[in-house]
Amino acid sequence: MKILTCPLNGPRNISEFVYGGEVKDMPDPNTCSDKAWADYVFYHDNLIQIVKEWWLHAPSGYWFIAERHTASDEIIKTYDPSEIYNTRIEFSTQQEERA
Amino acid sequence: MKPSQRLNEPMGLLIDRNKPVQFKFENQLVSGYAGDSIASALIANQSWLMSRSFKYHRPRGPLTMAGQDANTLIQLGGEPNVLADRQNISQDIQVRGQNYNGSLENDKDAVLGYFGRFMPVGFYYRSFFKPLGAWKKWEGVIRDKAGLGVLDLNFKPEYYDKKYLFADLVVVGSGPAGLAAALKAADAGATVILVEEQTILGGSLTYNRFDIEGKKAQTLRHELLTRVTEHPNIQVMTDAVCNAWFTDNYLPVIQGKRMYKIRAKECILASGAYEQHVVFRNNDLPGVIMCSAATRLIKHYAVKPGNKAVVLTGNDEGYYTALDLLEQGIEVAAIVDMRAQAQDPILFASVAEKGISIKQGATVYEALATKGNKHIKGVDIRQITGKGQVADTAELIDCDLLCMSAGFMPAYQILCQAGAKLSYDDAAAEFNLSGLPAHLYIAGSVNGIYSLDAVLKDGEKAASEALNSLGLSTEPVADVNCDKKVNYDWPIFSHPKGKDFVDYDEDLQAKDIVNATRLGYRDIQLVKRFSTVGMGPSQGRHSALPTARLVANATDRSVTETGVTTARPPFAPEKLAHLAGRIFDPYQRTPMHYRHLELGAKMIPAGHWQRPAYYGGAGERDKCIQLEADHVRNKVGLIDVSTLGGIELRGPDAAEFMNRIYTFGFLKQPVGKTRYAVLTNEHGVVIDDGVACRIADDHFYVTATTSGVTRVYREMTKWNAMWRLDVDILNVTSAFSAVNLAGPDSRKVLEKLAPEFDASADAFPYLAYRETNIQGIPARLLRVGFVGELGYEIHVPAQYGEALWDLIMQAGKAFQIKPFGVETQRLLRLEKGHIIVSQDTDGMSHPGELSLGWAVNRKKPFFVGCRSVDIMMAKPMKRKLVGFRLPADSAKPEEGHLVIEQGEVTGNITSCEYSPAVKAIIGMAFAGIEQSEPGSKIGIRVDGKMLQAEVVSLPFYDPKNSRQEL
Amino acid sequence: MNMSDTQPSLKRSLLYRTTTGEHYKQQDGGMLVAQFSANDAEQAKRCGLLDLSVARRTGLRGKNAPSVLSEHLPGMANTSVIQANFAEQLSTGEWVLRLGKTEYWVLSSLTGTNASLDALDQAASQTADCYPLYCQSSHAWFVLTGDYISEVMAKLCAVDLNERVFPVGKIAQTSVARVNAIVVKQTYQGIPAFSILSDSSSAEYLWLAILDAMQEFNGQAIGADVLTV
Amino acid sequence: MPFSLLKYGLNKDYPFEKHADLPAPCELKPSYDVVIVGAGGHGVATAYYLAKYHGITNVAVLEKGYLGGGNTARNTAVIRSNYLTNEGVKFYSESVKLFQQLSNEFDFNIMYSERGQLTLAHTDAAVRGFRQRAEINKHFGGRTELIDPQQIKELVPCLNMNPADMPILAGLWHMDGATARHDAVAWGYAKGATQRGVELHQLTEVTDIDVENGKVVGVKTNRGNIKCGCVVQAIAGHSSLLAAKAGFKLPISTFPLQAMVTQPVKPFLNPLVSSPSLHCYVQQTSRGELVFGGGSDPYPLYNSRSTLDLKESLLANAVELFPFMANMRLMRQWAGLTDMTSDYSPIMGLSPVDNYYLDAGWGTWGFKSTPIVGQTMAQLVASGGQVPDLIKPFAMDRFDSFAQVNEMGATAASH
Ligand SMILES: Cc1cc2nc3c(=O)[nH]c(=O)nc-3n(C[C@H](O)[C@H](O)[C@H](O)COP(=O)(O)OP(=O)(O)OC[C@H]3O[C@@H](n4cnc5c(N)ncnc54)[C@H](O)[C@@H]3O)c2cc1C
Ligand SMILES: NC(=O)c1ccc[n+]([C@@H]2O[C@H](COP(=O)([O-])OP(=O)(O)OC[C@H]3O[C@@H](n4cnc5c(N)ncnc54)[C@H](O)[C@@H]3O)[C@@H](O)[C@H]2O)c1
Ligand SMILES: Cc1cc2nc3c(=O)[nH]c(=O)nc-3n(C[C@H](O)[C@H](O)[C@H](O)COP(=O)(O)O)c2cc1C
Ligand SMILES: [Zn+2]
Repeated sequence: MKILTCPLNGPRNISEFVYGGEVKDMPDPNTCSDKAWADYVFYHDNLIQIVKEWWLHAPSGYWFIAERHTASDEIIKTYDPSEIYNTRIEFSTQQEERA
Repeated sequence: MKPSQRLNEPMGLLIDRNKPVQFKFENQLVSGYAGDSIASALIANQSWLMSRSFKYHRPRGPLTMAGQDANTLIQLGGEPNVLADRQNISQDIQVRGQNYNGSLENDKDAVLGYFGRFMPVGFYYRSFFKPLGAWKKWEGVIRDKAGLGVLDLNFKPEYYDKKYLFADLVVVGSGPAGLAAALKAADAGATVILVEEQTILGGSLTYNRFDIEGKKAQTLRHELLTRVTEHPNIQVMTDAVCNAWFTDNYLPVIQGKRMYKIRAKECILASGAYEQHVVFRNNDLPGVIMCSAATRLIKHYAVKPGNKAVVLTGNDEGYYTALDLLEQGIEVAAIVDMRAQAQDPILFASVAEKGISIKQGATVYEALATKGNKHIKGVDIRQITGKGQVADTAELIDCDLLCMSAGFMPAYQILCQAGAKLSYDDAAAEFNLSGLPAHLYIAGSVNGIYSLDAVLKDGEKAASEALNSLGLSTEPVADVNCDKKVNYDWPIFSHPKGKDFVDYDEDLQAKDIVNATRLGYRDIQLVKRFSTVGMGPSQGRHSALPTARLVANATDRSVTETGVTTARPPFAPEKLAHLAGRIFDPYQRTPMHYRHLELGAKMIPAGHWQRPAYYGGAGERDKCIQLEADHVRNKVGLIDVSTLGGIELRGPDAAEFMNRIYTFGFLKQPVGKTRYAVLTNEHGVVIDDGVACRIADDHFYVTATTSGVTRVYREMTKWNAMWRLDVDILNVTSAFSAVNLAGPDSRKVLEKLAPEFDASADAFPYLAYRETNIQGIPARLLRVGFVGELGYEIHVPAQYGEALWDLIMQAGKAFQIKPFGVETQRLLRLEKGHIIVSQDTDGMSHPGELSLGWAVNRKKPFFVGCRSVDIMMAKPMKRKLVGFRLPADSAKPEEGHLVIEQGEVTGNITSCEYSPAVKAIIGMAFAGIEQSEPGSKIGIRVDGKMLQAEVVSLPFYDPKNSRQEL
Repeated sequence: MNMSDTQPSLKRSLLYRTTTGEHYKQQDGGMLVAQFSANDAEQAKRCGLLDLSVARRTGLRGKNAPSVLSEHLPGMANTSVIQANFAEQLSTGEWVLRLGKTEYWVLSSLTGTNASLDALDQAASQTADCYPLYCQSSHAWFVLTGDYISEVMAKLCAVDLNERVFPVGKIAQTSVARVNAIVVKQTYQGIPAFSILSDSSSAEYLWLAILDAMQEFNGQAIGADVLTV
Repeated sequence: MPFSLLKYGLNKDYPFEKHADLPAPCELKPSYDVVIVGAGGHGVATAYYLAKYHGITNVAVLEKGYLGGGNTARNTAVIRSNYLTNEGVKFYSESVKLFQQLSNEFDFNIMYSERGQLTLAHTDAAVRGFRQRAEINKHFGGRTELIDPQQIKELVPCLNMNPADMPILAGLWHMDGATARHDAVAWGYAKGATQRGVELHQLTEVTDIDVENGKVVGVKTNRGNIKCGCVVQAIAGHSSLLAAKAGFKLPISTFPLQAMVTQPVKPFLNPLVSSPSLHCYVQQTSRGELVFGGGSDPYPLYNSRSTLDLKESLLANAVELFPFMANMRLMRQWAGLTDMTSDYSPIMGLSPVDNYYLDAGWGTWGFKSTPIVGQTMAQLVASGGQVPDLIKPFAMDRFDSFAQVNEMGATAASH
């Protein structure tokens, strides 16, 4: 079984973890086109490459990010999400623009 | 059965002559010794026939004596497909042959062998289906012939378990290569696990002859074993099969009734090589065996494999075998060497000296059989005239044993599972392995190294590589070379009459392989799938090499280009019992669980929990539910809702966070109030709901559905890993135990329970949240109305759950309190028109379809799924969840029945019950949008008949909600 | 005798029906098995299991958790920083577990009054950016003792818990018999032990699974007294 | 013995004709009317119906590996039509009907075996869902019933009715449920197509797509470039990779799906049995082996390695369902790559590139659809892009309009 190294708990069997999907940027839900939103919700690159993904270490409830190759399954690195998400995210109201 | 004949000591490494054991084979008593395999005991009694082959029901006996072939699959009591050459005997076991019709000796289906030519490769694709419908008849006939052993359907599983092990290094295989590797690594300080499939250590050292005198193996083995068994760093596992390689050196090892899962930093595969058979007519007769099988019989079991032997070889090993046979008093009628000359002239000379007739450049063209193909009785020997070609003149020799060795195939399976590549070396006529992943090494004959000194060096070399990787050494690693050639390049002699088996498991002959390519199945993978070569229980250990050669030859490709088919786990067949082990199926219990049982509840699963459906016998469902419902409507009832999910949100951003997660607005939710909370996913589909309590400005307690809470909690924490709001999110599901105390008398019960608490309507109004202390138990109280009566959800720390239940039941006695179950609750909430997410919703339901628009706040900037909800709600709606009713005496629709409009399916029933309060059948259903207004009719098909139900507005019961707000 | 016959308190381990013994005692407002049999001391050294679920523990997390801890837990005063996934026994007897960046659990010493834990809870609930956890109710607390503890755990858990790599004070947050658990290596009265803290709702399941794994080593339930006297 | 076998026995020179089933390799032509990428069942079925019904034979089927070596070789061959949505049931029912004729149509026995499929409900939610599926099936003429535990016991007496403390409450008994020799389906189609003039090129990988002015004009392969009038991509687990070469993304993620097989034993299990709650289904093949399948791997991956943990959990559940199977021995474990959509329905029809037709998103359920896919994709190609009604609901742009065809409930672990 694959070993995944949790930044908090160290190397563990991958069965201790829950896959949380790609790390992807949400378009501004209030201003983007329907197509751009559908793209965000349903479509995936799904290519053979190194991807950034969310992983949860279930026993400790800790989310982190892993960079993994989608064909070799090699895990390049793992780190705390704060390395990418380091500022508070805000949503603005744009009532007028919404039909 | 004939009397047992055994050789003298020191032959018989594995048996204990002081411990006789008796068992039954085909109802006949057989005697052997402790340590005997079933096969060795049978052969000691000169009983070679053990089973019948898959297709032609040919008599079969051992081939390898090492569990590498499928010729000895027998039935052990109720257990099918047991390897007779791997399974040790024990007192009184009952053994039978397999796959025969009548008796093992006289198998009526053996006649199939004579019809072989009517059954060319893939014949079943070409027949049995004309005219249309014919196949239905033939299918049954063919199926009846399928399979090998017979399963005992009443067998009760035994105690099997699993264990994890950890080591710096695992060495698989304890031949000279493995022993040398383990010792070197252990000496350097690595912790080593040495895994050996056989019951003793030593591998080929236990049966193979490495020198003319026949002393070397024993001396070396003794020396290595002494060091290994005394070494504190080496843990030895024998009778233990490493059954696969999984990513990151995760190795399942099966030993006894346990599967070990070893995680090793480094791994050395020293798994040896399989001796290969020669393809000629009747090469499957009992008495035709591998050279190593003969020496195993002699040295492991002290069993004399025959009286007059012929050795057919393509390498020098056959000469050593001849010496072993001679030494034990077995006449060697001839050595038939396919090569023009032996590699080692000294060996040749010393064998010739003993007077053995050596026929060079010759082969066995056909083995001659006793009646019924039960045993070999002689061989037809011919000069080889070209690749696979022989002369017309034959020499016939009588014999009762033929030992063969066409060469060796590395035990490549586990390495290929790890991603290694096989390539064929034309000069050596053998496959090599390359391209191993990091931390996996290879040593010995699996690495194409065959001379003993080089094998030992190769083991040490692999150990150095592992030690370097462990940081325990920095020694430079030098290549090991070996020029010993062991493979003859074309040991395949097709015979016009066939029965020249390439694959014993599947009864495939040389022409079957060639014909598959001629039909157009040229790729080795297509050959496999069309002919089934390599698909039997031994998974091509012996057929892979000749098949690759035959296919390459037939399609004008190199053997490397042709390759072999993919090796997949497991290495050796593994029992499901081993894989299942102790079946860990965690379950959850609410603190009140045993109270429900005591009260006679009918329990139903809810995720990993059990919940009372209702209290009463399984046959009394409707009656129990209606009585319980009636009781809640008129008096007071109590239901355990501990399985409800609970999540706490604390911190300055708690309200902001709630506002982003749920559809409703939460910024302005007053402290001390509860609010319905709906959750959509990013697709805009409703996936969960609950009640949010605002305990303080910066503190929310929100419930979630039993099955949804884990997911909701995970989503929440993931979102906040992005949003970085100042909020602490905690799943408190198991921390709280909860009940819903409901019914007109519930306030009285509460007052009795907590006299100091002001439960009056003014002090504790509908939808309020309060905290109090119930006789020493800290409690959270939610005034909610899921079932539509005055009622209180009471949440307490789980350790007080049972006490709370007891206290309420006691306090409620005066008011005739009764427990009620989930099914009753479902009826009660249906009467109130409340949905249950996942029962009244499906994977497509957006809030609009569920009439939950009121619970969606579109003034706020964001909630998860908001944009998707907008997109969907902006489109014309096609269906809607509606309430419907039918007269009490109507047929009752069941959940899942269809709503049909003019022959088109427009929806389905999601909930439906007879309501004693409404005195009608009521329900909810998805209906086409045209039929969704109250007053419309919807057609429901029940048991093939259409009913017309009336769409009504919700709720069904107490439309003004006055009862819950009392 | 079964504890359900004697259980008078409101606070109950979710397991109390399953744990039996010769003597029971009050602990932190609940009952637990004080002595399983006269053989407890022997058994504990070899392979024992006990349920401390009613015994006092608490937890807190948040940016200010470390300062609340050092201010309100007297034993913390002269304790150096604890690494994540390590535990330390304080001079006052409590075990402090650090589970995450800002998450700490405190297991009571089993002997004192636990006044310090009460004070800690009190302080935590009054401090901004410090959140009390509910591990007293959300988790069961088992202690597995004796010479075979890592062998027993190797049948249930995929993390290497051998002394060599998992010395006293180390914590693994992992899966035990497929339920999430916190495993802490400790010693009690010189006996090697693992505290296993796991979801209280599956306590009964896990207890039985551990006992099943202990069979091979003649493992048995024991009472809590062996840990303290 | 059927008469047809006699000729083999009486004739020495079997096979009578070289390449009787599949043609010898040949050179690629510079151009074709239709290029079909992927010689799985779907690709060769499309080619077959193009040739048979539409007279279009200037067709090349390009396959990077060997014929039928993708998921067609790996699937557990469950054929059924007891889906949940109207669209799904209509579509799969047509497929089942076609399957029943295939052997005779091909003159090649695909060993279609009508065993019936039994799906087990352990929760009342499952009972509701099954009832709905039974009703929808009946509505469209399928043979499916909701049956009670007693009837289940009669159908499969060796089943444990209380596996893993999850009592079996009801069953969905789908009499049309069947299985077939999966490889033979691909071979039969390939045989029929190539005999009608279609070219099958194995070991030919499409490496790029040539698009001009929004329209496909050719493909690049490891054996050279070819021009073409249109392209059908039918490459299952690799769908997104090629679509990217054509310049667009798909609403697909690729997950491994594993299966495994035991040693053969004498027949004892007739129906196909599936428990979605226990993530396990099983059937006994005509050779006597048990073939097991279960849930997809937990994360996306382009790698068909197998894992121990899936095998352990799947077979633990198998032993719960059939305790005596503890005594059986597993022989092989493998995996395929499945192209999963979020609504568990396929993607068929037009793509953002003109003349580039999609057959993708078949996830874990596309073997059973092979014949109807072939027919409808052939119609689509032959008509120059008129989407047949039967597959209109499966257009890719349903995702853009948030109009999914949700088959999740009818798909999980029952194939
Ligand atoms: C373990 C497992 C069990 C399953 N069980 C069932 C079941 O019981 N019932 C059911 O209905 N379905 C089942 N499925 C799903 C089913 O197998 C597939 O949906 C179906 O086989 C798809 O057929 P296909 O022809 O589209 O794809 P495939 O058979 O995968 O064929 C696609 C071909 O395209 C080739 N290819 C890919 N890229 C290129 C390229 N660039 N150039 C050239 N060629 C290329 C591949 O090599 C492959 O041969 C299962 C799948 C798996 C993995
Ligand atoms: N006569 C023969 O059949 C034969 C076969 C192989 C090697 N040899 C000779 O032996 C020498 C090579 O020695 P070696 O050490 O490379 O091989 P070896 O055959 O001596 O040892 C390999 C050992 O690995 C064990 N093994 C293989 N796969 C295993 C698994 N998955 N799990 C557990 N155990 C497993 C085998 O039981 C065997 O004991 C050479 O001189 C060679 O000529 C002879
Ligand atoms: C329905 C079915 C039955 C199978 N039966 C066998 C079998 O009896 N023996 C065998 O070795 N493999 C069997 N296989 C597995 C194939 O050998 C092979 O593993 C699978 O097609 C995947 O290919 P690969 O392993 O070459 O990647 C079977 C596969 C399927 C789909
Ligand atoms: Zn699947």
